[in-house]
Amino acid sequence: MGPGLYNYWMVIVLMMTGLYVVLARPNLVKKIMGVTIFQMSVIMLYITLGKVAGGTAPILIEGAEDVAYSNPVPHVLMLTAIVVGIATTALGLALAIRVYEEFGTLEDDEIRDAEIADAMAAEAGGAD
Amino acid sequence: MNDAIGLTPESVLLVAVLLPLATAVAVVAFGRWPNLREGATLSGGAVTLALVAGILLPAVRGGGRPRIDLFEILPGLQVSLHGEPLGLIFALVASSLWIVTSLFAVGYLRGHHSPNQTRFFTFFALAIFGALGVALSANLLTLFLFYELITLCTFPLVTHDGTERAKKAGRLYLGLLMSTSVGLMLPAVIWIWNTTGTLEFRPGGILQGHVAGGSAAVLLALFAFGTAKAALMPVHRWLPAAMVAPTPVSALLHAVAVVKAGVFTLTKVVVYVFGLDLLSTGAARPIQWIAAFTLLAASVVALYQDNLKRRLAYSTISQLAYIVLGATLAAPKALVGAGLHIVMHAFGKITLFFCAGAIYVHAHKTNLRQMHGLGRRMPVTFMAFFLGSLSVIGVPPLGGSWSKLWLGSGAAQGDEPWAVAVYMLASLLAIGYLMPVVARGFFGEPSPDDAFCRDQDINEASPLLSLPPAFTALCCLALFVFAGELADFLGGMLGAPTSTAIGAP
Amino acid sequence: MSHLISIVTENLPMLQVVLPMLAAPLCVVVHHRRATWWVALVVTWASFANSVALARKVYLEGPLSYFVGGWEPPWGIELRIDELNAFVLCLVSAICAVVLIAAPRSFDQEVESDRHHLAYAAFLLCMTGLMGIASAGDAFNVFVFLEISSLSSYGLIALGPSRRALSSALRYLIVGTLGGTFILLGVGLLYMSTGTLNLVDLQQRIPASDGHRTIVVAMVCVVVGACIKLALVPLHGWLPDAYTFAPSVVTAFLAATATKVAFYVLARFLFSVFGVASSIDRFHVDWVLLPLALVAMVYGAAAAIFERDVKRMLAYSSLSQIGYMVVGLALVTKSGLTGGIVHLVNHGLMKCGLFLAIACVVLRFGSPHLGVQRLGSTHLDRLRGLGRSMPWTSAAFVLGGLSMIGVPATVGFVSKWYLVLGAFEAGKWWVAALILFSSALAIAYVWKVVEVLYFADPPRREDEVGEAPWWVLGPTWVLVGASLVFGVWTAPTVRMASAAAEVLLPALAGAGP
Amino acid sequence: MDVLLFAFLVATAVWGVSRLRDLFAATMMLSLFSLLSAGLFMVMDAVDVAFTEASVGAGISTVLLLSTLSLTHRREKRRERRLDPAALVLVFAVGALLLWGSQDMPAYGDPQAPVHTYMVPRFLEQSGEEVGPPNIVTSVLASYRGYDTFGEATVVFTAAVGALLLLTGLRRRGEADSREPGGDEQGVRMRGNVILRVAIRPMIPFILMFALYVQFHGDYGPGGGFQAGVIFAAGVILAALIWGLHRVREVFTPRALELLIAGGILLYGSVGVVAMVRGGNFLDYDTLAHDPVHGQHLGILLVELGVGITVASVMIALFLLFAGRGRRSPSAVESG
Repeated sequence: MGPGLYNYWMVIVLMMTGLYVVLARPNLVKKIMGVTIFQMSVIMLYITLGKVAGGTAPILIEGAEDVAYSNPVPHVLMLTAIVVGIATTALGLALAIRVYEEFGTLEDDEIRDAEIADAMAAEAGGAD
Repeated sequence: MNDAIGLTPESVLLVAVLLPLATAVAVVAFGRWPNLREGATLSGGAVTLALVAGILLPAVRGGGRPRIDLFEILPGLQVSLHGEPLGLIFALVASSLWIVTSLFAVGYLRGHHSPNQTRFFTFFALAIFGALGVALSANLLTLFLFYELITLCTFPLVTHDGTERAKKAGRLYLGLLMSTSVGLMLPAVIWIWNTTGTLEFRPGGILQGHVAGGSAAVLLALFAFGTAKAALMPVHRWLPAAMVAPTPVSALLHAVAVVKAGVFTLTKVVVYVFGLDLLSTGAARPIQWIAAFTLLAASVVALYQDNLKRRLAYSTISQLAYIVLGATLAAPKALVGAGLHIVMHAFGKITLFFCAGAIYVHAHKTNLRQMHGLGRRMPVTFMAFFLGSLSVIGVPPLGGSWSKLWLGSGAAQGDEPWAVAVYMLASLLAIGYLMPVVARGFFGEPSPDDAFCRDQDINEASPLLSLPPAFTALCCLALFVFAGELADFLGGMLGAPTSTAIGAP
Repeated sequence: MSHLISIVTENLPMLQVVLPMLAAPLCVVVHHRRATWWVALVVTWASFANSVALARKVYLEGPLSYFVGGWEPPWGIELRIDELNAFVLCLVSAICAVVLIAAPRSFDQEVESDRHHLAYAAFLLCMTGLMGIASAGDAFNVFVFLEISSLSSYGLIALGPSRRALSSALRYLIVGTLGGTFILLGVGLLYMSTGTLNLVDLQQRIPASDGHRTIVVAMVCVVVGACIKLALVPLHGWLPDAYTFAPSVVTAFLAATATKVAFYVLARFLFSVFGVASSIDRFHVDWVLLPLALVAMVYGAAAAIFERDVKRMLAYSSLSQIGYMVVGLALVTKSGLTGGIVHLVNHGLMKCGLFLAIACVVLRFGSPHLGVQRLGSTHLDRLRGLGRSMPWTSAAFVLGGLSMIGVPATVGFVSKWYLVLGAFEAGKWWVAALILFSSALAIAYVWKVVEVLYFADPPRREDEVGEAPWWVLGPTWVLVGASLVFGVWTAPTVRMASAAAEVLLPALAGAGP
Repeated sequence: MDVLLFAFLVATAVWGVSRLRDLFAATMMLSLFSLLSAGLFMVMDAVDVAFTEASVGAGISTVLLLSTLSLTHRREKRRERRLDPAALVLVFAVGALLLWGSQDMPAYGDPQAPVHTYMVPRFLEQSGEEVGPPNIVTSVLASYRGYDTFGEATVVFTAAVGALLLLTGLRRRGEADSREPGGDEQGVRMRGNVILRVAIRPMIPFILMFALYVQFHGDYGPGGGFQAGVIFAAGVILAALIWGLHRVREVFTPRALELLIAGGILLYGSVGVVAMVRGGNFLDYDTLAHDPVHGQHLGILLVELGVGITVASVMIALFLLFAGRGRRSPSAVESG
């Protein structure tokens, strides 16, 4: 195990945290936050692998020779990923607002109870 | 004349199969005018029969094997039709009995004021379409296609009454037939395709040299149980259940299309896919035993049935096992016997069902114990029943005697004396379950409260109900005379055109 | 004019993505309810024509490569169309084109009228995403378009008339985003170990680092991500609710396309990118996928039997059918793959037809602004005796159901034929047995509906309803008809599928039919 | 430096977001998390990404989360069990797998890693001549991988379409919209706070100017359409907080926003289509002018503008949708 893997490990810890929040917390807004952390950790992974030791930001310096630039490709990709992330968050929150308006709660288990009640009402309504 | 209207045997194959389909369309179109509708059915049947008997039969008899490829359903696999003796016999049975059964059905359904008659005749014609397709199919895939078509098209017939019982029976019927064909027969077909690369029916079989004895036994078992229409125990249960259907449907199931398609498929597969050489190695042994067991067990069960149609249903199961056993004995004579028995049993059994239907419509009786003395009121019906019974039992001078003789001597030829014993025993049992009906009808003393049977006036069912059984009963007599020619003709499927080659019994 | 034609023919791979991609904002600009529909209709049919032309070209001339922006790969983004994705593109655009005809009637009933233009935009965006994934030659591009299709499908599902549509959509969003992020992670790990994002390039650079642990983890991530979108058991949780509560046409559209494209991603990565040598021979992904697929196949069918809501029943049946496709993939034989790929199209056709038949029923029974109390318009009891009052709808359902069972002369039979053949080729007869067992279960759930349609009395006389409008019935019959036609005239689908299978399994080319 | 930042990040994520039950506090922690990661990106030379993350994570997403919370509950429900064992097992399995896989990863900063030796050299050496802008991120983003960026803009557009589908018009199915136009509490509340108004109001023109600078300076330094759009939207949001939502709505009517959102995408797409019509491939800017470099310059300018327009209008629309949606009275919740 090389010494240069510290960043990856930290990313993995963050990833696990995000995943845990999504899986274990019943609040749907909290789950969305967990998804955000999960996505952020993946973004960090990309940015980590774009770094070149002793490098500088990939903006060409006029006339300078022998400048080590960090890899711009992960940056480009992650700009897109961040945008995708905020788009997902926005849509998720919009849905959360609507769910709250209809169900009066954002706790997943309480919503499930309400859904079961709906299903039973539908069964009664459909069978008449 | 044939050339004048451009009908080669090849094109007749296609036309004969498609005619029932066209008939079904015509029936739907004429649904509002019952007489026109029935006219369509009858004329469709007549033309089909004329084509099969008039053009195909002579061609095949002359040694021709017409064949037509229609379209490629899977790459390398065609939907094709061909004419060969066994299939032609089945096609003849199906198309001739279609007419008779339709006549009977007209009487039965109108006598009963049954609803949905158009649906009935439509699906009836479609079932015949399936049966002719099975009969004339040139490869396993085509056969499977039409086999499934029969199942689907007979389902609305079985559930014709729409009652809870009918629905239950329909569920069992469809569930058992389809799950076995999809679950057992289809993998067998694909297995064969995978190992041999062909699904064509060829004289001598296609499996020889491709599968070992053990695999052949498994394959045969897949076919035997996969064709649940052949009603081998324990996949026979749909047959008694389907007795809730109207009697013309029972006739269709038992004589014309369904069960015959089952045993026909098995026989055809034995002859043209496995080949006799492969099966004579003992691969067929397990199925022989199961068939023998079914043969006897169904006969015994039949003895204890009071409901006439149920009794006949178990009798059918037993008679089908005759054919299965004969086919799997893989002796040339037994195979001819199996083919003959398809015909003989069809005519015998349809007579019995027609009679049961006539009794039900006319006298509203379904159970044996109600029939004391009934024969004296309905002599034509009961005479027909008597003749049909004798043919099913196998008594000369009726057609059934020949097929049983061929089957028995085939068993002897294959050096399987136990099979001969089984056949004999089953025939005795058949006397036991069929003769009481006749005896009670003619000689039984009606119970005091049974006003119908106590009435001494002869009061036969309407001609549409009583003439069809009389006609088929006479056919049973006639078949006794023509059995030799039929056997000659059937011998052709083994590659030997005359009975001398296989030795007449 | 000829200049225009040459522009179109040179940009075929690009146009099918760009057309819906630009039509979506155009819909928002146009705003008028019916006008947007016309825009969407014209564009989907144009891209359908485009896909067919493209497939023809690929079939005749071999794989096509298109450099977006004129930059050659690996620096630029490539669109790469071979036999496999040409086939998928045809399916997706065909389904979009047909479903869109039925959409206005269904949207009129289930979606408030002031947002139809947005609904059509979302529909087109979803199509864009799916077409984009299927045509992408770049791993990161797959992720971007996956998110376009996912986000729009969440929005579309949430439009469903019941409030449960919202909660289902939100749950799907959370799970689906996890799936997308797993794919992003997998792509990142691949990029980390190879330095490229181009799929063909990856394929060439991965063997050099065979046995590399990072590659293994990347494979796990991509497979997990794709399986979430594919709804393979046990990652299927989102699917039944989402399909049940989405608007009827949306269900028909998504059921026929979204999971199919996810299947494409799975197949593409496992076979083309990682390669059989790595994914199957070395790491035995099939050992995991095959049992899961078999469980999915049987579980989905069994659950469908006990379901009383027809739409939900079809959703469970989809789980089962997804199992079939993955079985075909996990068998790793030519016939198996052909079966899986041909089932991708076949199942798309028949399931879309079935869901549209259900849309017909909903049109007759549902009402706008359904509250909780008016739920259950797809409940089995609602279908009682419909065979009489809605004969065409019922007949379409029966034919689609027969295809689902796999009756010969329907497309379902063709798929099953190849899957079972593949199982025999792989020497796994027990797989064949399970496939057929699951088909037998399909008889049970299809027939349950058929009985209710034809052999049950309508609950009340005043519930007597008429046939659905032809605007919905027509597309239903087009799809059902297609599933019969391609069940008999199998040459186009099977040829394309086996060509696609050869793309995935080049080593086995020439073997099999 | 990055060691320290990572430690902070983990702390905020684990303690802040996952443990805190107060969702407002968790949102703040998430915002802090974003700021920290922006710092981390800065350290790792990803200036553009850092810029974006700061404006998105700490800015827009916080605003959206807070608006959501103001419309829903601010506290998570208290529960008996504190840890979910099944989830823990799954999470640790994933973690273990990733750790195992990390052993073959190239060391951090290793210039010999495959990502640095393949594909990149051309960007570093030739993008100046082939495309033009000294900011290589801009070249790759807008030109080499312009299709991805088009996809990215479409994702934003998709989110807007989805949010509009969900949040316009009716509050609840079958229920009339009871919201009164212009009656937004937050604007009113903010109006009372003199200090904030005095402090922020003069900033707004500068923020909008800065947005334009970022938009057109993306070639030379960090920045570009996306960042500019977000900053522009932030300026408008601040304006909304000071003068009230209704004033902003007067300028950005729903229809105008729809047109802007779609217009940006159409601008981007039409650049691509024009390239096709002029005989190139989709988004091939070389064809836009007689001189390829000139064409590249024009193309990048236009597509960045398209992204900027779409992003700004989407962000404004999202804010208006979220913040302008009055909270429902609890009685309505009960009756549902």
